[in-house]
Amino acid sequence: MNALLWMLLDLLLAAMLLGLGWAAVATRDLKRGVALFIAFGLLLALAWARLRAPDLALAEAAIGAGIAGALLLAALRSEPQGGQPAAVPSRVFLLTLNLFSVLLAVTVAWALLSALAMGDSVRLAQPVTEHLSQSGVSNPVTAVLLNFRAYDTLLELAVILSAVLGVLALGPARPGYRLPGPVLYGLIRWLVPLLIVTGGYLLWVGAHAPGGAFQAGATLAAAAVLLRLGGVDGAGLPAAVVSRWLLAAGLLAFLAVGLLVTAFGYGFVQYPPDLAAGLILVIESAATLSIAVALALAYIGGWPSRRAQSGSLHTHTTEGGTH
Amino acid sequence: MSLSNSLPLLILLSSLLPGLAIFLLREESFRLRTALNLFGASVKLILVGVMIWGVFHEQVYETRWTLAPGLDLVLHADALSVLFVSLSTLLWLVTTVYAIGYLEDSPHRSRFFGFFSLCVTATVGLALAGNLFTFVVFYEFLTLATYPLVAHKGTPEAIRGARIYLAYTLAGGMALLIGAVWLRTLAGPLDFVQGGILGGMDHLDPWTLRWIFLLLIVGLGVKAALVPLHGWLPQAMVAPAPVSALLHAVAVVKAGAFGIVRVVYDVYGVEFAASLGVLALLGAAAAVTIIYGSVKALSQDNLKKRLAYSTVSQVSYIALGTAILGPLATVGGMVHLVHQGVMKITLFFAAGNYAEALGVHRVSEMDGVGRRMPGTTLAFTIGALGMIGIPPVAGFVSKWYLGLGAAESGAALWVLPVLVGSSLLNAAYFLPILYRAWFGQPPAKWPGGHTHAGRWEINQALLWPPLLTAGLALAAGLFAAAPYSPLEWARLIAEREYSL
Amino acid sequence: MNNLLALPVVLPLLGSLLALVWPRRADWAGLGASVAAFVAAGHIGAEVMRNATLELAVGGWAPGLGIALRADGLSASLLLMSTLVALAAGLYATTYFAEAQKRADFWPLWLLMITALHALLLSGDLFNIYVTLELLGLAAVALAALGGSRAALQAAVRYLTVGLLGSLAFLTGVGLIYAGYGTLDMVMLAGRVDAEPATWVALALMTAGLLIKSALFPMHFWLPSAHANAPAPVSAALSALVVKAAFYLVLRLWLDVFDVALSQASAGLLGLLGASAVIWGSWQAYRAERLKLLAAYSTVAQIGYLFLFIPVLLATEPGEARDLLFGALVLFALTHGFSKSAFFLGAGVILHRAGHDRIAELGGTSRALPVTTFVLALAGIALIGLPPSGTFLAKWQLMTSAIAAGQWLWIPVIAIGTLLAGAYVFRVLGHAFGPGEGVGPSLAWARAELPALLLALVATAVLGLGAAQVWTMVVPGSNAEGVSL
Amino acid sequence: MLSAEIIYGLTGVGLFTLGLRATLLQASLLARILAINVCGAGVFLMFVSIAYQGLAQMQVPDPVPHALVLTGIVVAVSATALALALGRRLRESKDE
Repeated sequence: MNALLWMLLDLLLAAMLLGLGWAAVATRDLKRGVALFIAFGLLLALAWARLRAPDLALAEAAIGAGIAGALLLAALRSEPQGGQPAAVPSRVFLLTLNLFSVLLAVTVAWALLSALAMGDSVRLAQPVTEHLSQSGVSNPVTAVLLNFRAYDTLLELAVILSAVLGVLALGPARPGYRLPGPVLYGLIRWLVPLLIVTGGYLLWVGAHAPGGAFQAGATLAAAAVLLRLGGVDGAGLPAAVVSRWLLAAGLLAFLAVGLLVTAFGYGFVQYPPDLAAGLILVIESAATLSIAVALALAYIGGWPSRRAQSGSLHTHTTEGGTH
Repeated sequence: MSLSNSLPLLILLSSLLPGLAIFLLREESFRLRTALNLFGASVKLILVGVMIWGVFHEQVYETRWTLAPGLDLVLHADALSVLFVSLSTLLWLVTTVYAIGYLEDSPHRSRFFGFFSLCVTATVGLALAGNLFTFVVFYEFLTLATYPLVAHKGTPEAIRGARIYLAYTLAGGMALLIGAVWLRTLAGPLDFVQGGILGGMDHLDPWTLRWIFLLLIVGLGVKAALVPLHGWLPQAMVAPAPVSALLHAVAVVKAGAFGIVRVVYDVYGVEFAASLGVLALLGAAAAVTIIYGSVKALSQDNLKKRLAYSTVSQVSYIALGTAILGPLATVGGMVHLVHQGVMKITLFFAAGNYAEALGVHRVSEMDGVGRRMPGTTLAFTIGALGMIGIPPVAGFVSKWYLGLGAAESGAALWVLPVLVGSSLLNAAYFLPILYRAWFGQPPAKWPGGHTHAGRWEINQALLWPPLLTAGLALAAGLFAAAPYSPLEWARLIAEREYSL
Repeated sequence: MNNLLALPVVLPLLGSLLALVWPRRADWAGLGASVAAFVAAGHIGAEVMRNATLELAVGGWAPGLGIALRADGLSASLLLMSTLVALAAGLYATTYFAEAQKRADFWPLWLLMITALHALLLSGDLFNIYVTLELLGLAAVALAALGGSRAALQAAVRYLTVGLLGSLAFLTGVGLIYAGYGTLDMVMLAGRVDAEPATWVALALMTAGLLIKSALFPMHFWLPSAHANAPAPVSAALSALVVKAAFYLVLRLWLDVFDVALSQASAGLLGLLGASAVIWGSWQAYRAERLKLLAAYSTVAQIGYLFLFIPVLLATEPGEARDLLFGALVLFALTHGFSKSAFFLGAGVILHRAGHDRIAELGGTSRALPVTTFVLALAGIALIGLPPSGTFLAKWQLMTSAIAAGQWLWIPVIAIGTLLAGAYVFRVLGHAFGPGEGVGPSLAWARAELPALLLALVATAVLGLGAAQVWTMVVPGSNAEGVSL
Repeated sequence: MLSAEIIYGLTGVGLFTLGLRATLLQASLLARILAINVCGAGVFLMFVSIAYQGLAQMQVPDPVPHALVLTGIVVAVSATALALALGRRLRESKDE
């Protein structure tokens, strides 16, 4: 009976996910769409928790719903009100698209079901469990992220960097949006230290429990977002020169460790077993700072204009192009 | 690294390297450019001399470079290639001298002479190509090297002429390429072998071979200006005179004709080709072209255009000689490769001189040019008489052997009327010019041109080249039986092709 | 342990970080990293010629649990091309972006893109490839938007959304593969795949994602505007390298991993799309009014040629004949990479000098910029496929194999494509040789023209005359006949 | 009895398709970004369902897909940030 109850709950959650997802993308009203999307993200976090993926639940709440939600809300503010007069798609196009969608869904579903049935469901869980003790951490997800597949994570940090560099290259930020009211301001003053402490905790705990650099970095970035909402245009970021170093810190630490070990006869990013725990913490700490600064800068939408006057290289580069 | 495997490469480099060096020269370095040009041409002449001697004594010269597995760039010297190499080398030297005089003080000379050298390099590469692949490579390379020469003046007409030239030759190149690739998948590396290679392969489907032959001949026929693929040639007349001279006598048109000879003799084998029945097709195309070109030439008032249509007609004698089975016709076709070159280049030099000195571009303006420019007109006269086929100028020898060959093979019935008819037409479009030039009343004032206040009728660099080539045309006829003469060399080729 | 394999990824990444933290030294960091990566790629190439394949298990974990980097002839030769093109285009960028500010923006992103390219070429793991695809896509979009014009931004937005969809399709396929076979390592996977429904759907999804990214007709719609509106050095890399990276993956998946699950019909479909791309792209290039747009459409066409190889390859029996064709494919990809980047750099020089790149108003270019005109001509020769370029040899081999396999349809496609290419290249040259306003050449331009010249010479002379080396590298155990001088 | 991995896996497929459909249908950039994110969430859900299948034998879900999805989430937010910044700049260039 218990199993049936779970199944009904699962079906309910699945239906809500589909419903919210559909509603978020189908609406013409962008404001509504963004709000629904944030709700969708929170529901997704619930699904991750249900599927026993607490690391993902945290990440989804902090990044997927949190930071992405903040980004979308900020974008919404500069979106022209009332939305664009959307072109009405032709009936033929709509029909073709629907047909294609149904066909695609059926095909992928069929493939997924047959793949799930194809055999051994253990996959890589077996070798991960076997080698977990040599990884330097006890949280298997962190072990995969920072050790077994650390190379993915190295490139992932590069992905964040390239996105934020792309944002920065587009020109300096506009002055930020300020939340009105003294009550909110007081709330922010109280929340920011809490978020910083939470971030530190998530970083530390990631080694053996859900958490890690990404969740921690996102939490710190959330503090920066709040600061900016509270009227601090620079969002508490240090001067541009320092921020550049912070942006690079995660990758620099990763590369330094990855290359340094090769001098001692190890392979690239092969940690000596005794040092693995410490090295991973070093990398994660640096990565947390990089992620936090990167997400904060992405939210601000460029170098904060405050520092634009005080010696940053980015002085008014909004000219129309090179030619 | 010995002479036997480096000589073909050295001959190629002797024009390629000076050409590349010339591109880097500044416009003003006239002396250095001239020195480089003449140095390259002289070195090439000497190297070719060595090669003539060696090939005559059955030495083997071959350079081989693997471009891709199973795809070799082969430069190989045999009697036929030596014939063409000698022609292009000699005429390149002469034309270079002429071009130096012709382009005095005009812009972009470095570019011009650079491409000029590349053009000769491509021609020599064609001549020395040891397999069909190498031939295709240099055939396309020639297209590229000549395009800037045709477009050289940069006027809208020049650009247009160059574009038409390019459209024809690229399309032709594509046909040739497809034919060559197709044949290679069936028959392997396609090294040029005297007597042909396909005859011995019994497993090949004759109809496939006929289609391939058609593709190859269409591809080659574009450059050889076989009707109806000749449309580019009159348009390319916008090029400067030395370019036209080179295009018509040595490089482009001749490359097409030479390719036809190669395909028929050294790929298909002339007897095998005859057995496939494709020679009749080629012969018919050649005959039509000979008559058509001559008829069109009659109605051209523009001197260079008249010469261009004359080229259309004359070059097809080579194809005609190739299409007739039998050694005598072969000799006639081969020897015409040289004779036509020497005579036609003389005519273009002279036409260039008229335009340069007097501003005369049209036949109707040529009254009395002979009195004003006797040296040039003398050369022109020899060339024209040779084209008509009047002894003792070289053209007579070609036509004589073609006639003999036709009689020998039993094709006289249709070849002789073509020969006679075209000779009459030649006379009809050349003799009036000669009459005007020598006996016409010179006008009080010539249409234009540079005033040349010297002892000579025109700058010496422009006067001597036509006189020299005219002399060669005369000598080739007078001393046709002398050793190493074009005729003797053509006989040598025929002997080797027919294994006599 | 072959740590050498990490260097083409690590060096540009390090350069990117240095350029980020020392913006005033960005040029030096960038060029230094580019040269270092080139040297590393050269070493890898030499190693591959000796040992056929190299492998590095990153982190010391066996592939499967960990991620393997691998290099064989295909990836090593593309890696060499990528480093050389990146070096030349980077060198050009130092003159293209006059302001130090722009260069400080350019270098870190540029090096991240190069990092992604190299990581992609060396990766042996499907999910890792997804990450490299995303890195490549984001860096490329950011660079494409660097010009800042409205057209560039619009194109970048479209480039980004289309690219993301492609990545997601790819990722879905990866998920299905992991569900079915429990591994992400491509070599392990190659040993396990069967002709199962999940395999087909996964391959179809991954291929579809990659086809979008490689801009195969009719999914090319995003390419012309993105490539034509990016800054010239970026356009060069986008056209020469980035689209080719996606094609490389298609090739890798189809030939090395999923060959058992493939049918000739699906390859024929790719060939048909390729053929349409050849015709359509060449035609659009011929009609283009701007030089950079022409070059972008020409890329659509050239990508089409690459896909033409696939059905012929699969119809050719494994062995010598197939190796020959495979080498030709690599040669084609390399030649296009060098020639197209040269063409874009040349177009950039003209654009800077004339203030526009309208083809009809290029008159006088051959006088004002003889070297650049020469570059366009050389690159154009390679785009058409005339000797002595590598493309000529590659097309020769493709036609040979197509005839041998009885796939006659591709012959007229190649013929028409080649002639159209001749038409669009010589349309440019015709205008360049024509009369018009010209300015005397000045010394500063020599430095801007030089990288393009280098690339164009590689495309024609080096890859034409030295093409045999490509086969030595790509085909294990082959040692093409050397020079018999 | 439908197992959880099948329910959520199919939900993932559904989200993937409806996100894809909306991306192709929507005209405004912001709406497209939302759609792509929903599409991505569907793919992630498929991965996590696959991981959940391992629970039966290993008592814990397969951590590898979790790590992959974490990477995917970060990539998605990065792409979103860049896309939104491009959109903002594009609007500004319209105003200028």
